[in-house]
Amino acid sequence: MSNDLIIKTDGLTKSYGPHVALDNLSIGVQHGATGLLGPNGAGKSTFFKTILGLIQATSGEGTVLGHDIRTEGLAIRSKIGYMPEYDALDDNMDAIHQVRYSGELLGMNPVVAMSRAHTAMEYVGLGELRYRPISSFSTGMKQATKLACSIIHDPQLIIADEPSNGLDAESRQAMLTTLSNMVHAGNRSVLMASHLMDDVEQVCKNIVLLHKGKLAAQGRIEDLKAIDREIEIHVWGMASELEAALGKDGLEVRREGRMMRIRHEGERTTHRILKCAAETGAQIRRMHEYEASLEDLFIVIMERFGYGVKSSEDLLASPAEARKVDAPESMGGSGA
Amino acid sequence: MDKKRGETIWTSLDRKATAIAEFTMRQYRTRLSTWVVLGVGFLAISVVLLFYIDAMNTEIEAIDNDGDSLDWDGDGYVNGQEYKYGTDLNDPASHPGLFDPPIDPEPASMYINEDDYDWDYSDGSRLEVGIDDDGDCNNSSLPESLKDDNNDGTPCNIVLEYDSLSGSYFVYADPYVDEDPDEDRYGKEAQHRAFILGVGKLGFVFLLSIFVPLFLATGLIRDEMTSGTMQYMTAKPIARGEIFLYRMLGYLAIVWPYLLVVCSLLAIVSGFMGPGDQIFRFKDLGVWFSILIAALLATLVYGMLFAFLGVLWKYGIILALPIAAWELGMALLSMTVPESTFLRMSIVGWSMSIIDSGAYLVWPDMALFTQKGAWAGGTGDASFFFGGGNELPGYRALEWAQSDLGLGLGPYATTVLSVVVLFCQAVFFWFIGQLIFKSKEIV
Amino acid sequence: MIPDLAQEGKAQQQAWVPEAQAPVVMLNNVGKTYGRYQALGGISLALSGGVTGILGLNGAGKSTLFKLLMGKLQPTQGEVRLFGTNPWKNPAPYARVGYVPENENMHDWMTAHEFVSTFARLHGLTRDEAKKEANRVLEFVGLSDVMHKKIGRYSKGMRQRAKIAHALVNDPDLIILDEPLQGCDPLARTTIMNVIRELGRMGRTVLLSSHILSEIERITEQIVILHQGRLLAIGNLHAIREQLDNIPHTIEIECKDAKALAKDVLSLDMVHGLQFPSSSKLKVFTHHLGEFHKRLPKIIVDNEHDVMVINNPDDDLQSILGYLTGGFR
Amino acid sequence: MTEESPIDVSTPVTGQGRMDAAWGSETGDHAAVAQSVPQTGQVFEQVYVPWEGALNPRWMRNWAIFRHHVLGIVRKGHRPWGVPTKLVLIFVLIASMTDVALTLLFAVIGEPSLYELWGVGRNNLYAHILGFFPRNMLFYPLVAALLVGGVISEDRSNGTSALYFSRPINRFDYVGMKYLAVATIQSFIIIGTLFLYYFVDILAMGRGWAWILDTFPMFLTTVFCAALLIITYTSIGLALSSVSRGKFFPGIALLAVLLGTKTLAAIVEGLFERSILYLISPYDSVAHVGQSLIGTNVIYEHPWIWSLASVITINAISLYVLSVRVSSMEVTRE
Repeated sequence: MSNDLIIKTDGLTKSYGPHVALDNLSIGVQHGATGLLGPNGAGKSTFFKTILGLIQATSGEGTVLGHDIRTEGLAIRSKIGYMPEYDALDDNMDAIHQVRYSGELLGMNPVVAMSRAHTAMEYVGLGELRYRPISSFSTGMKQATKLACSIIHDPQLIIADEPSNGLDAESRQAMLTTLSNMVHAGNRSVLMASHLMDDVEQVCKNIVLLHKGKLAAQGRIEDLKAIDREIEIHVWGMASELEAALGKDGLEVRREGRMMRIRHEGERTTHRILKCAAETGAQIRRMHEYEASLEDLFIVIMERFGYGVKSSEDLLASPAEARKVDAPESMGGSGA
Repeated sequence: MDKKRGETIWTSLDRKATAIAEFTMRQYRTRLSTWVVLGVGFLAISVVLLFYIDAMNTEIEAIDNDGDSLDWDGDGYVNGQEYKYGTDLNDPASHPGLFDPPIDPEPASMYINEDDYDWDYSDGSRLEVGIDDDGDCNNSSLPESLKDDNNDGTPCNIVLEYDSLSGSYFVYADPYVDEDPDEDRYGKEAQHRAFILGVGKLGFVFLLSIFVPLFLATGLIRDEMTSGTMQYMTAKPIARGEIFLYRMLGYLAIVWPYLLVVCSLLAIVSGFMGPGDQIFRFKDLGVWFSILIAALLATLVYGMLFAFLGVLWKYGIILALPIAAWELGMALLSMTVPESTFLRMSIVGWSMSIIDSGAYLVWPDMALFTQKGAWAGGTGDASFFFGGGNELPGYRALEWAQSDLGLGLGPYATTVLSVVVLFCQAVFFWFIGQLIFKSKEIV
Repeated sequence: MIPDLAQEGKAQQQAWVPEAQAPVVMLNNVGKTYGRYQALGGISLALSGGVTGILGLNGAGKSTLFKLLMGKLQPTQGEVRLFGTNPWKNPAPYARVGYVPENENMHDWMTAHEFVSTFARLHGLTRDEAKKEANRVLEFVGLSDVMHKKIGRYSKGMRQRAKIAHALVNDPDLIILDEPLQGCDPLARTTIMNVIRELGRMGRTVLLSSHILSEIERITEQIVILHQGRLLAIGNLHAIREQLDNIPHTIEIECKDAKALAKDVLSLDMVHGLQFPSSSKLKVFTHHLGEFHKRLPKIIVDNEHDVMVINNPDDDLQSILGYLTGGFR
Repeated sequence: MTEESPIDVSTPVTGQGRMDAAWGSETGDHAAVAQSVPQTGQVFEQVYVPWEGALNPRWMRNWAIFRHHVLGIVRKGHRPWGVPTKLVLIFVLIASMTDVALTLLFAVIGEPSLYELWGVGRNNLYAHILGFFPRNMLFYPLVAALLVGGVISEDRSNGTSALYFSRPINRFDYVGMKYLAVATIQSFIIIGTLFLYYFVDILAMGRGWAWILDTFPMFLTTVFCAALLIITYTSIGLALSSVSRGKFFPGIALLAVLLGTKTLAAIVEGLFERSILYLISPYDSVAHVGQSLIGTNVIYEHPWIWSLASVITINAISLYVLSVRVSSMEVTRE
């Protein structure tokens, strides 16, 4: 199986003085799409830089596409496409030229680079916009241009850092479809980091979860998901009454606004819910079995590392009225 | 808006002002570039100071301006002694040693710098000064008519006439009077004054006052706008003009103390190192004070100007470069032709006239003093002994650094006018700057 | 607030709407063009109270709208009123506004506490008051344990919360949040959402923009939909949907025996169409969604149908946006 | 299933915990979202086109960087130099051809005495490259400042450094090519016009071989001095560009270094009549070397070897700073 691993690290450690950015990471990334998760500052970017051979690991070793990350950085970087998280484009250039230049930097002839740039722009869906300056692009177009830059030489592996960050639903979908296409149609590999769990779920089969430089979890998404069952309902009108009725019926209810989740307790649960709804006259706009998402998984794992989710109740520890008193009236406070 | 707890509009203004000023100061403090710029500026001024200290500690070689320490005939008696006793300078067989009783030869050093200036300052238009210290006029064998070369009725003296048109003195001297001045005494004093004026004008008012604001003030508004952090401040109930002004206050709160420290350091060091009998030259503090005032105002005006340029255009800094070049030209012009009209269209011109006024008040003898250096015991402008401009050491530096009051007004009036004009310039730039800033769209 | 203006007679003089009645935010035919590009074209709306989500794709004009409200931009046409005052070149109304810009750049060299208290002082607070206020709002957004660390070391979520804190420091009546959830990890997102919901509950007017539909849906149902600089819809999410009566609502029901359920459902007169995508799936089309949903549970319970899933696929923001914008693409 | 998953080694994820976790999170109606995607009419056609071409070796990549920067001055599609930069370049190019124009003019008029004033000679060759006013006070430092200003720092602020470093380009090539490109653009202006001046003189006056043999060594020396000047300005400028983030700081700092040290040395010379401080002024050091090599009137008192040593030291320090900064440059947006 080890032949299938496109990225393999063994005890990879990187420290900046006393601060340990990567702590003894042993990761194997298989061919196909993999999501790299972790809260901000978990060491995702450091990991990327290390496997790109841009920074030297303090200890440990690794290979990317069969090349040693310590010595063969140039070879690795010829074969992968890296799409950084932040803006990495010259605002004053036309998109097509930026992409072409990024191909030239890989060692393509200007002519070849130009034709590949057209192909890549077409592929990411910017065909008609390619002659426009990047400064006139929206975030989505910029992200697409960055992707085009990184796939111009049709790399074996695409490393995408937050590819859907800041995109609206439509462009996000486009970005994710493009990435999945790379995997399915092109048989390439994708390693993507993202905060939006939906995205990772949509594109990736496997995930690697980092936390504070340590490996928190890795494996197939399906394997990692827990199988607690809940029923989610969206209620419209009479929500409080319904909540009370459900509680009386002995069902465990969590409510957030007009959304409720009810613990699945046997076959008749949906029936009991609908019965309560019929009694109270609440409209159940939606009802379905709730499938745990990657986001839940993320939160579960994070909670085990001691990150609490601050709830409204915590925020309300002191009543709102008490807080308002010391704000002067002139500034819009309620006044004393 | 704020009418609570008996607050006036001033107290709330004051709070905003200190808040933004403190904010700006903290921003400067956390930036490495601030310290680099200020450090380099300090270093540059210190280099000049080191040269000054070196010059003050080096004895200026005494020159025998009248040549009487030589022994032409090699009889062991220098010319001056032979001249005094009336023996033949060129005859080795004629010297005071043959007198009865024989006179011992005097060392040559007695005849170097033996007839120094003893002119004092007086603001009369015509003075009679000069004592023939070594007696080579009074005791010489010259006829009385030649001893009174300047025809004032008194032999062996010097008549100075003040020419109000050129602002300088004419020297009418009898022969052999004050003809061998003390180079070291004159040179030290001249170099000291030249140093204060030169470093004040070019060091403080030009170098520091242009480059420090260029680095520190240009970005005050522009950097915040390009990075987008101006969004936070402009979303608060404070007028944009106030933001502009208070940011400037923060800038001044960094730059002004810095100038004060550097200026005081130089004033103290040069006060102790300077020539003269007293331990500390208290009088010079007046000049330093005027230098400080000029530098403070110059940094204010330049700061406003560059901040305004930064608001005006993203590439406003490029406009600052021709302005800086113009100011350099004006700085040099004001040191040579202080009455030029062009200077009125500059910032350095006005700042330097403050320094000149200060120097005029502290050293009222400046015109006479430079004339001393130029005359150099008669060897300077008149070819008396050796012929050809041998000004005293330090004279050229002083002449370069010093200039007259160009406005045709008295020193106090010049100072007041310059301060007012500089203030008006600052207010003008602030006003235009805030007008533009106000109508700027912050994207 | 109101007496101040009244006793100075300003309200009458300048023909202001008395503040009590003036909507917090009022736009009258407001347009903004950058060169040839039109960011906003003739928008009129009035908002006060509660959380309102401003929704639209990237480039729909959400940020432009906020910047017009904050007097950062000058409208090319129409008038903007914030508490009845024009905000362009007039900082007075900002005393009651908190603004969280989209911009990610912050004063990285300050601590969050310094950041918040400095900007509190711009509201005219004294140093001590400002410090106290900063403590309060930072506590409120949940940053009190890290507030003395430099902002440069914060993660995106913490930065967003610091920005929200700075906007809350004057206890504003109107809070404008431009993409407050962008780039945050799930933990931070949840916290920020709670903060926003809480602000709405405290009776503040909150304007919030996002392009992630589910996020807005979780915070508020009061929405404004912008598309390519035009106002597409305003009001309650469901009300908007119900207004779109020409498009029938679809309800998907999954149950053991779809045909049997269909029979019972057909007895409801508001149903005007049925579809069977598969043997266990039923699609119901109706023009009267509320009425249908009110009666549906009873039918199911009474007839002992075994229903697993009820889905209302076009009741969420995304589909509404799809319906509304469909004509313009 | 939970027992086997790697996340759950020590504490089992209880239903309660799951519920809490799921609770504060997203609606979970992503299933609904996924279903509605086709309904919005999202059609996304993509044709994956593989590419199996070979990549060229290192020198080709380096050539791409060089080309990108140099061609950007004249053509669109390469590095976008700012409009003010281009305007200043054109202005300086024209301004530094004044001597060419005057040579032509007087050759046409045929007035020998005027011609002597402007034709090729030691002093004029020196003045073309190293004259202080206006060339080295206003023109050449300004050109260097504008070129050098953003060349590295903009990569840091735009984040485009990632474009280079995530590709098979090492730091040395990156900075070396930028250096060469910036120096080349300056050479077009400074040395290019010098060549033009020399050849216009030959053509306009119909110079013979004897004259050319006579003046050619002098001319070559001038070219060498010009190269020294360009290298010095570029080294200092790039070092400053590598330490800063902004585009303007390096430019102003370069001008401050060049003109500030000159002013400082001038103050010391004016006050104390010592020229030694000119050693810290890059311009004056190069000028001193130039005066000695070209053979014009030397206006400095100290030996010219000191100035040469100073030029070498200044360059060495700058290049050291540059290499240290570039090798520690973060691949991120700053």
